[in-house]
Amino acid sequence: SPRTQVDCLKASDMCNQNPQCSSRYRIMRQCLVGKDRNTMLANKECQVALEVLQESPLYDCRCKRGMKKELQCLQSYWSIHMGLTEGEQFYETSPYEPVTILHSDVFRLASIIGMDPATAKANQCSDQGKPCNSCLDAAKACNLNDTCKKQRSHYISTCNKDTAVQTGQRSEPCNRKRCHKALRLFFDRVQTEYTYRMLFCPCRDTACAERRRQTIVPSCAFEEKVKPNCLELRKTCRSDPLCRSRLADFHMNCQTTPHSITNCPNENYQACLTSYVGLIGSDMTLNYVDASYTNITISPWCTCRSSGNQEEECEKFLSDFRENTCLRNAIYAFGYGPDSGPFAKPVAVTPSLRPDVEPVSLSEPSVNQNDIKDDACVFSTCANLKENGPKCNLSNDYLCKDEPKLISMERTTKKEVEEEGQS
Amino acid sequence: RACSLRHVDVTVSDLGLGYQSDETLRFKYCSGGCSTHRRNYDITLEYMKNAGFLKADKSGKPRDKPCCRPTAYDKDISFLDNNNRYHTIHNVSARQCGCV
Amino acid sequence: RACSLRHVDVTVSDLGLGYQSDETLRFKYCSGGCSTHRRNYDITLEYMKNAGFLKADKSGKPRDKPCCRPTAYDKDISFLDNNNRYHTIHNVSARQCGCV
Amino acid sequence: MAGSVALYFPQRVYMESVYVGQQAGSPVLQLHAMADTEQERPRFFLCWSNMLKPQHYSSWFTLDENTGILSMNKTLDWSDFSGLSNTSETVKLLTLTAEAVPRTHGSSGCGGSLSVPILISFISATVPTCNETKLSRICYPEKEFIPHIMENRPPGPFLQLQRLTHKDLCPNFTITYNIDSGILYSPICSNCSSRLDREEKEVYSFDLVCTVTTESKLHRYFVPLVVNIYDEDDSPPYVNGTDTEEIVIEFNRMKVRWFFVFVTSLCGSFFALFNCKHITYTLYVSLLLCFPEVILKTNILATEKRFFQLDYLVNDTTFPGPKATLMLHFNITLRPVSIHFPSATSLFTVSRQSTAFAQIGRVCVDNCLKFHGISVVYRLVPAEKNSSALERSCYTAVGITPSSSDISAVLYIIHTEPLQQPECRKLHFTLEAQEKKTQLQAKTELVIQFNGNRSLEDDCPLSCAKHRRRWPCETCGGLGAPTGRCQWRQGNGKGVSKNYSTCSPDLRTCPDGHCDVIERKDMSICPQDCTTKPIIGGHEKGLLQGIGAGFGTCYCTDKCFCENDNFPMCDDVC
Repeated sequence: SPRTQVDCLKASDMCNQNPQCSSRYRIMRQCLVGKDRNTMLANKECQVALEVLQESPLYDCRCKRGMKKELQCLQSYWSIHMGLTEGEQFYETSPYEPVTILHSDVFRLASIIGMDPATAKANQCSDQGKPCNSCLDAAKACNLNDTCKKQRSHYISTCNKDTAVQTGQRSEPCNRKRCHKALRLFFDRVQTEYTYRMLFCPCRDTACAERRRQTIVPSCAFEEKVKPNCLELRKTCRSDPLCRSRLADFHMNCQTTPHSITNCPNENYQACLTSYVGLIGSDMTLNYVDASYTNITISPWCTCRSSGNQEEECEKFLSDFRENTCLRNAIYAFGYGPDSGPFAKPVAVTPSLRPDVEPVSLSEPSVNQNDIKDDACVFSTCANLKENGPKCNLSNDYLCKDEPKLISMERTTKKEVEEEGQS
Repeated sequence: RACSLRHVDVTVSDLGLGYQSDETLRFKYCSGGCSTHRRNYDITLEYMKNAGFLKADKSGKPRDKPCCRPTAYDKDISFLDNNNRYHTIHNVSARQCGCV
Repeated sequence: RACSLRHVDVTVSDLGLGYQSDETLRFKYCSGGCSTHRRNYDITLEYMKNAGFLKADKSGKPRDKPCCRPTAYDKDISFLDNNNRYHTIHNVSARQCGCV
Repeated sequence: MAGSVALYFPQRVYMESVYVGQQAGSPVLQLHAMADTEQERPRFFLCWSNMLKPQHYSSWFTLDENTGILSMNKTLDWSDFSGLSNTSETVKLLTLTAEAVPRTHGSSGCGGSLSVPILISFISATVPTCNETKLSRICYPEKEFIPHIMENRPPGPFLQLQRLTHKDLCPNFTITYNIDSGILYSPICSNCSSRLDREEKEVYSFDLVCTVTTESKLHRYFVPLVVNIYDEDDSPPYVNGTDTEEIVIEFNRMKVRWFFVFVTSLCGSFFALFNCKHITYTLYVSLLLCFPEVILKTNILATEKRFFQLDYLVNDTTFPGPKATLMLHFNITLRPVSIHFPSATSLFTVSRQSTAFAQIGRVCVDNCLKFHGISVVYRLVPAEKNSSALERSCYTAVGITPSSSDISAVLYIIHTEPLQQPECRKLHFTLEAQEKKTQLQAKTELVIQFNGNRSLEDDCPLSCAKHRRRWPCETCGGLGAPTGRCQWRQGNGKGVSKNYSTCSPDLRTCPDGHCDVIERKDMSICPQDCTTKPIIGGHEKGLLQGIGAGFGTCYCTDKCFCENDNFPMCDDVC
């Protein structure tokens, strides 16, 4: 039967109290000093150490978000997991215990906020004269709560160091590290009832969406003069145990899972939103890329230009943020309520046509080679495309419309082509 | 009512500091009477003012009553203005009041 | 003149506290302007009072200017009255002034 | 990437989902490995991070050594799912690794250099039936992929379109695929028999069309497909246009950088041909273009004059072919800089009303605004040698101070007494300029004429900035006032703005957001530009100090205040 899970700090203590385990653990850490897994595997002693540790609670220990000594727990998790996994994984397993609150709880929270007498008035449009701006109301709710107001003022005054007016030059460039720390404090110390409302408020106009985008003071916490390459950014993130853990958690909890109703693993919006917020204040800080209120696009501050031969991996990594329907649905669900979200139906993902072309917002499913019938044309390089005969010749009677379309057609004598948007 | 901390919820624009922002915040101020906090000093000063013992000068007459004033302020208040620029203002809202 | 410590030499009887003694003492008090000590709080409070945002109540309007007041007092003053009895009175004379 | 790479996987990662009830023997996904030569054939193996004790789900899958098809080795049931770990997840991620070796290779399989991760999502649900599955899912998988092909390699299949797990899901439907040529994308088959060359085209983009014919309908789904062509560094560096560039160094003698776009190929590493004392060069490489860069390393004396040619050898050390080098040439001309005044004499007029620190004007040698790395010192010398004591005292009125950039200087009033002396009418100076390092010198005659007469001093504060209104601002003087009177600036009064109302000694220089060399001499001159104390009221701080923007009227006593214009006439004492 599977082991009972303990946190990695306890697991290290338990291992250190067991002479056999603690010596193996020491050996494995020495093996990993060289960071070359293959040499480690080739060394007998290292392999034996690995085997013993696979039997110990260290093997599948986890950490809890916001636990005491969270960083040490994460450090010991990664010290063991660098040994168990094969080199740099595209998706790493999250060190955090899964968030067990189901999405309905956090969104009941969102709807409760609406009815809470203290902020009830806040949630309805507070100013009848002006267009409804739920992000403005979220700021109001925060300003009326002492903890939230204090922490918000702290991170804004830390991040907003650029006060120059005349020439637009920065007099005192913002201290990004300190800004990130202040942001982490804000999201750690203030109740999600206030922080989520400021981050995921639903918008009906650009002013509201721009206020939402400005929540984390992007000029300091997010943007930089030069956009790093996304794989470089990932490498920087993975060199820091906290960022690495939060990134793994994001991949784990926000990975688009199309066959599910919500597009989220375990239908758990809350876990995805928690992971998103967990990345804010790290090297992989995320933010809305623009003030669009119709179509949310979230991204880290990086680009796939000059990725060389790793262009594809970079695009893949970037699309996990920019075209993530689980995250998008989770944000809509928080804003409009779990079931009434305008995108309750999963919106599948469209790969970017070319690295420099903006992703097509209307989603199209993407190709996986497993879907092909035996006789279907196995797409190949030019040379043998011809060999596959007519099935693979160019279909010249269908024009490639700008809007990718589904064509459905009644089986009638006369075959007309009817074009439908992809659901 | 004795000198105490009061509050009113206003928009940042309503603070009258020139910032244009629809964000709402709680402005706390001190108001109320301080008669119970008078000292011998106040009694003496009032008597001597009325008796004409004190030379008046351009900077006006001395004050012979305690004032209900803030004894501590909220350090900072930050907000996003209507041009989407952040500002932080200091010592705007009272945190504690006293008769001084 | 800015808020500062002033003094005048008077007899105990002239303090107006009801003691009869010809002994003379130096009565120190605070007087002067505090405009350079205004804070954002004062500017805001003044603006909101003028704009009618604040509910007036019986205890009068809140004060939107710093007061020039003692921030420390001479602890005690003792004297022999005209009936040859000793008295000690407290917090009569200012020791330090400030705009609060 | 040198040519040693043999087989390669055309995808970075393979992904698929499996369900409870997935049948033993059913295919999961198809791997492809592209060959290096026409005859080469791959052999595929499933490998585990710890071959001695692989993951306990390793026995669930099998990989056909020849076809590269990954299939189920057992039928999955609920206990398999719950046995993975007791967390409440409904999806478990199984990580496998496949390796490929050329068939001719004798090795037993795992431990090679060519591996690819396979991520299988094991879902705690039974396999969806045909009508539970959307048609688009039968055509294409959820996760998109962007395959890649190495240039100059033989052709071969590299992408399985239909999902093998859905192959037999809807037996009554027929599914076919083809390419929609479309006008946007180039036809893929223009030279099908030859290999692909990345220098010709890096990315191929197509629109795939999947046609599903059901009993009653015919559905077509489009999806875009992007194929990246990977480079093999198979072409040497070459130049578009001239291989020679001219560099002229004149007024700017500081560390300067020049960029030249010379070469268009994937650059290998470059090295310098020869290093000259003043010049060094380095290479800033972007993916496709090379930007050789020449940097002037140290300051060069104003008098230096020289011409020389710098040759620069570009050697693509990773390019295997013969012509891997290219020579570039820089013709570098150093021109001397002369120090001279634009005119023989200069005249400045000064009002006798001027107060101390009033700025008279700025002096500068010719072209001084273009100077970088050249410092000039200025000196005022009274021209009349044998003047009387009284006349000599007149000259104490004017002073000169270097500007912050060290290339010009500012004339200002130091003492106001001479302005009251009728005898002091015209001052004749010789203005000397000297370049600090080379001692190059220049001289000009400078005449300062006093105009008007001086009225009695008024009982005004030292600093104009103290005034809150037009009156008494414009009736008072203050430090730094060339007219002897403060000047009122009326703002537009709209919120916190750069154009706030204020009282200034000289609106030409205060407030201008810059605390200049004269204003720094006394905080009372222009606190609006120079204050470092907290500012009360609606404001924004200046670039380094001072008031950047203010609300209503900004005035300064020992602190600066910015308030709307109807502030109290007086404070508590009234």
